[in-house]
Amino acid sequence: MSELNDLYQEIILDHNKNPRNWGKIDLPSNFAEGFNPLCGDKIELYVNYNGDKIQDIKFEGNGCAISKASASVMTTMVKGKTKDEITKIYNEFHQIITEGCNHDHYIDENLEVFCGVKEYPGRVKCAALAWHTLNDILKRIDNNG
Amino acid sequence: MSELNDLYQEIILDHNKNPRNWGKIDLPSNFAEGFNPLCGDKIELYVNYNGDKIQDIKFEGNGCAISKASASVMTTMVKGKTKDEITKIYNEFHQIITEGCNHDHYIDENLEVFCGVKEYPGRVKCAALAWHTLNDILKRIDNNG
Amino acid sequence: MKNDPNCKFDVAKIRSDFPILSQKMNAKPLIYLDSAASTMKPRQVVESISDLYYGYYANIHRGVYLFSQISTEKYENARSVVKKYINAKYDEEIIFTRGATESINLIAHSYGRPNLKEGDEIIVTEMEHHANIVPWQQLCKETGAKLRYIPFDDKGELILEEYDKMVSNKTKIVSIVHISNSLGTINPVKYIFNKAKEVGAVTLLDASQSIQHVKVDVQELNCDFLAFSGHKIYGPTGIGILYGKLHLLEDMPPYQTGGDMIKSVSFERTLFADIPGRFEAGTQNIEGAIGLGAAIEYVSSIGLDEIAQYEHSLLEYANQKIREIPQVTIIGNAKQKASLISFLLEDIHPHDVGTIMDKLGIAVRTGQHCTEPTMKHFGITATTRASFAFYNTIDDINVFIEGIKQVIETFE
Amino acid sequence: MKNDPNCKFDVAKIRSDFPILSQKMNAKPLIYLDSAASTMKPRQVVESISDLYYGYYANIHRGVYLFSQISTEKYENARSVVKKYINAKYDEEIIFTRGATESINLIAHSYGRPNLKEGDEIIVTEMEHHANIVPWQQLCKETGAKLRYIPFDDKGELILEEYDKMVSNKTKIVSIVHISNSLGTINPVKYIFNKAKEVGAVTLLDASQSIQHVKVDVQELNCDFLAFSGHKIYGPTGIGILYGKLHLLEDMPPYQTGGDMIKSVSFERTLFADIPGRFEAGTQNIEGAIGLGAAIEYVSSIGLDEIAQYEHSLLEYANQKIREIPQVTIIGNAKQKASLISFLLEDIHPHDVGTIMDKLGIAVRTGQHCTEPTMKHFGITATTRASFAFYNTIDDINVFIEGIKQVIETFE
Ligand SMILES: Cc1ncc(COP(=O)(O)O)c(C=O)c1O
Ligand SMILES: Cc1ncc(COP(=O)(O)O)c(C=O)c1O
Repeated sequence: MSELNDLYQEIILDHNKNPRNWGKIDLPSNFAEGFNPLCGDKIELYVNYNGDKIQDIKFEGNGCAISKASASVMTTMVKGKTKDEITKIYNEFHQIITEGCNHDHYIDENLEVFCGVKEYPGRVKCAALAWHTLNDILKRIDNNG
Repeated sequence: MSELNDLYQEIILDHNKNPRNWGKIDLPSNFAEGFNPLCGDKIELYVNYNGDKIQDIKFEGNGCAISKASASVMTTMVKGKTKDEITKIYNEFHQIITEGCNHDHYIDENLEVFCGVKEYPGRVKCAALAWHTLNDILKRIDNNG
Repeated sequence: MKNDPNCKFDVAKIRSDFPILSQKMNAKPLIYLDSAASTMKPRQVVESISDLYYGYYANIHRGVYLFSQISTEKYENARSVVKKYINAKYDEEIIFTRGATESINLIAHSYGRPNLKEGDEIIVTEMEHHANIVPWQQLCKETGAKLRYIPFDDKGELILEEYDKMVSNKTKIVSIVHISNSLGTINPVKYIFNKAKEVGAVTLLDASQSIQHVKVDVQELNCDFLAFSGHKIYGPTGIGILYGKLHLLEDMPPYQTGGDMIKSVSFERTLFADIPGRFEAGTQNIEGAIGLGAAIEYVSSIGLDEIAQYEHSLLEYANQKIREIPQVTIIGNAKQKASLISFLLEDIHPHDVGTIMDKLGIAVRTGQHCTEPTMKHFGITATTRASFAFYNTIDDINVFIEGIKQVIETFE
Repeated sequence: MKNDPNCKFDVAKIRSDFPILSQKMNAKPLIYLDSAASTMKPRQVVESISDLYYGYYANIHRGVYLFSQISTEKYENARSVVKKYINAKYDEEIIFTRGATESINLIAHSYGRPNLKEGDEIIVTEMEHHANIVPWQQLCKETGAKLRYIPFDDKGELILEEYDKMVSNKTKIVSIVHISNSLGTINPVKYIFNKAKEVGAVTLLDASQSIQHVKVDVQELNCDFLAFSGHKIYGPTGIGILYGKLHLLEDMPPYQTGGDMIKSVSFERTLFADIPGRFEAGTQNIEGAIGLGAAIEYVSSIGLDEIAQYEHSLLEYANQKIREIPQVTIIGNAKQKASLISFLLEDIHPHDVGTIMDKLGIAVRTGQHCTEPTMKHFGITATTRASFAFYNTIDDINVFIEGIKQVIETFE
């Protein structure tokens, strides 16, 4: 099964089985739902934003290993970060899943597991779902502040 | 142009140029209109039926040489005939235009010019228009008597 | 013929008619188990299209020249082929549409809108494809009629007692799927339609998943209307069939309007043509109709009984093998079932199953299969579905079973 | 290249892409002069279909496996090809339909029904194809809006002063044919649409007869909507295009409903998908879209300017030759004219002309060309129409002219 290792790596399987930051936040400062009608993936994203940073973030949802692992990895990476820092990470992530990894450039090791997604056009949207949902929240924060 | 002689014979061209029984009957006993939406051919058929025979018949219309000649030939053949006699002619005509001519059988010489129609599926309806219109009239006569 | 459990059916010969089955996918021999979504096309169908375009093509119906007449004849001949295949009474009862979806939309528009009113009821089942739900929901919105659903049990069989209670003189349309595309259930159409006829309702059969597998006789089944798509019966995409009883079609207003479906047009008014022309506005899908005719002739040349028997043997073999895998839960266990298996693999998401299968060269469908309400019944959002056609082999199933095992291994 | 009056255009090479042009009809070399009814298909288009079915076919949009993804990509790529060809802004503005007729029906249904009311006016021309009349008549019946016709003069040119008087703030839709299929007139779209925009009307261009001959730029022409059929631009039958401006399409309700155009379905309600999916219900005509994409790429590879110039030279030659025959009356003598000639031969009925031509291997169209009101303007019921495409030659025209002479001889 070596061909599959590029996508279904231990780390993805681990995040899928034991998603980090899984659950709800009571009274979150921000909440958004993401839905991918093509494959039925769903995510509920809970955020506590203190006007500067994401203090806490949790998610629940229903989806494939890729979308779940992506959400799990995302929460671990954005917790405690400012909007600008998050945007930078998102841009890197977006480039990786759409264009793949160019190993001349430095790649955040947390994101390396998504280098294989590009080879699966049907799964790009799964990987992006959590991030798009977070973007919705960040946009709303922008508009209100 | 020998290939075309089978359809565009002198006699058809003559009937087309000089249609017999062309015109209207004032106060006809019966009248019907025929229309072929596919090619736009139209015929108005005027009949005086005396309870036994078609005493007089005239037509006007707009159509191709085949439909005009067929109407013209028809009027010359049915004038003075009873319904039964007409039905017999119609059956022969119908067989000729759909199945062609079998020269083992006797064919009414007036109908011989239509032996080639079968080879032109697009023109069968043109040849049949006048006859179908006459049939409409005969059916109505039936129903009323 | 080692592939054939009955040693009768020449699957190797059939496969040679389908060049695509010798292709590789992801560098593995293609194992195509998605025929319920769309079937592959035999050479005979593809060649009917190239013969048309290289040999005698012209626009149909109004040309006086030979090519137009030949094209018209071939197009109309396809109508006769369909008529014979479903045992309709008249050629005019066969309308060419874009597919099953359009056929049902056409009926909802041209039969439903003029004939339904507030208080009337339409009955479908809980296992319909969206194509047999949404057009009726729209119609109900417009007319005030009510849409009711025959429920099914956990095996995926319709609960007929509920239907018996539901059907009444309010029932105006009963529209059901013959074979469920997500469960495989073969529904008792005859029973359901006979009941419908007792209360004078009009019946519609969604034959999208049955027309390619079992004999569908519209007269015997008491169908007033029937819908299916060409692309699921080995024919081209973009073509489908609406069958309707003559007296019903004759009274229905047109659906789309334009050229070729009118008797005359003036600035003031328009006279519409007789059937079937009235429902075939504009230039038709000539290649689609001819390709569908070729597809049905191909299926007929193999024989529906032989097909049904062979496909059933594939299903039995697959069932037996897949049940040996403890992690598998089969969704849809009706006694009368067509040759497809929908299943879950514990908590492994179907899309992951599909992706891993894909890398192994195996094409299966994953998702809700356009039957969201059916999924909801089981409290799930998706299944993996393997569907078998007469060009599949026992070897295909063996590879598929190995694939499932590899998926499980990957996630262990 | 003796066939080419400009000695630039390699018509022999082009003809070699169209195997059907080497066929015989009634034992005579085929002279195909009916491209305005439907065009022949180049090898590139037919092969794009066999490549699909032999190489990578699968149902699109919801498959996780490779073949489904490739099919989806090719289908969506065809959308981009169309977008680029008509210079639309976004891929989502391109909707695949069954043909021009369906495109216009869709607009009448999904834009017209919700937006028009009694007292509103729709303007078309007196030279429309039935496809751009009957759907509006139906819409007017339903909404109480009024349909108005821009008249034309005896040369077949629109009388713009009448249009200027007609257009007002009651005008809600202006839908006109770019090039008349029975007269050949090229209409001054820009002028007409600019006026329409001044009163805030929505504009629709029927590009069925222009898209294959001249550059059609939806932004430059101020088109809100545009419709054409694949089979007239060297593509397959059963596929067509509706272009609509993004903000208009986004606000429009769906036309047909079913699978693949919804976000979610429950027993109670349905959420519809975004554009373009909202307007593409059910399994799409995958081969049609891919074939149309291949056709447009073929046309683009020759170059629209080159095509327009060459076809114009054919028209000029044919015009010159046919005018030498005293029995000929040309119907449609606009200054701006596309490469077709509608004509009468004294009192010889067009169907007789067509039948005799047929026996000579010449395919011309006879009848009212789905433009009954246009025919009425001239007090006639039919014409004979010869239409020229870039695969026609000067020799074709010579044979055609000889054909006319033989018809006249036959009737002398
Ligand atoms: C000007 C014009 N509009 C509309 C149409 C209708 O196209 P279709 O029949 O392909 O839908 C045609 C073709 O006949 C046409 O020439
Ligand atoms: C049971 C059933 N009904 C209707 C349809 C709709 O068919 P199409 O998408 O070809 O219009 C399908 C196919 O997906 C189906 O399986």
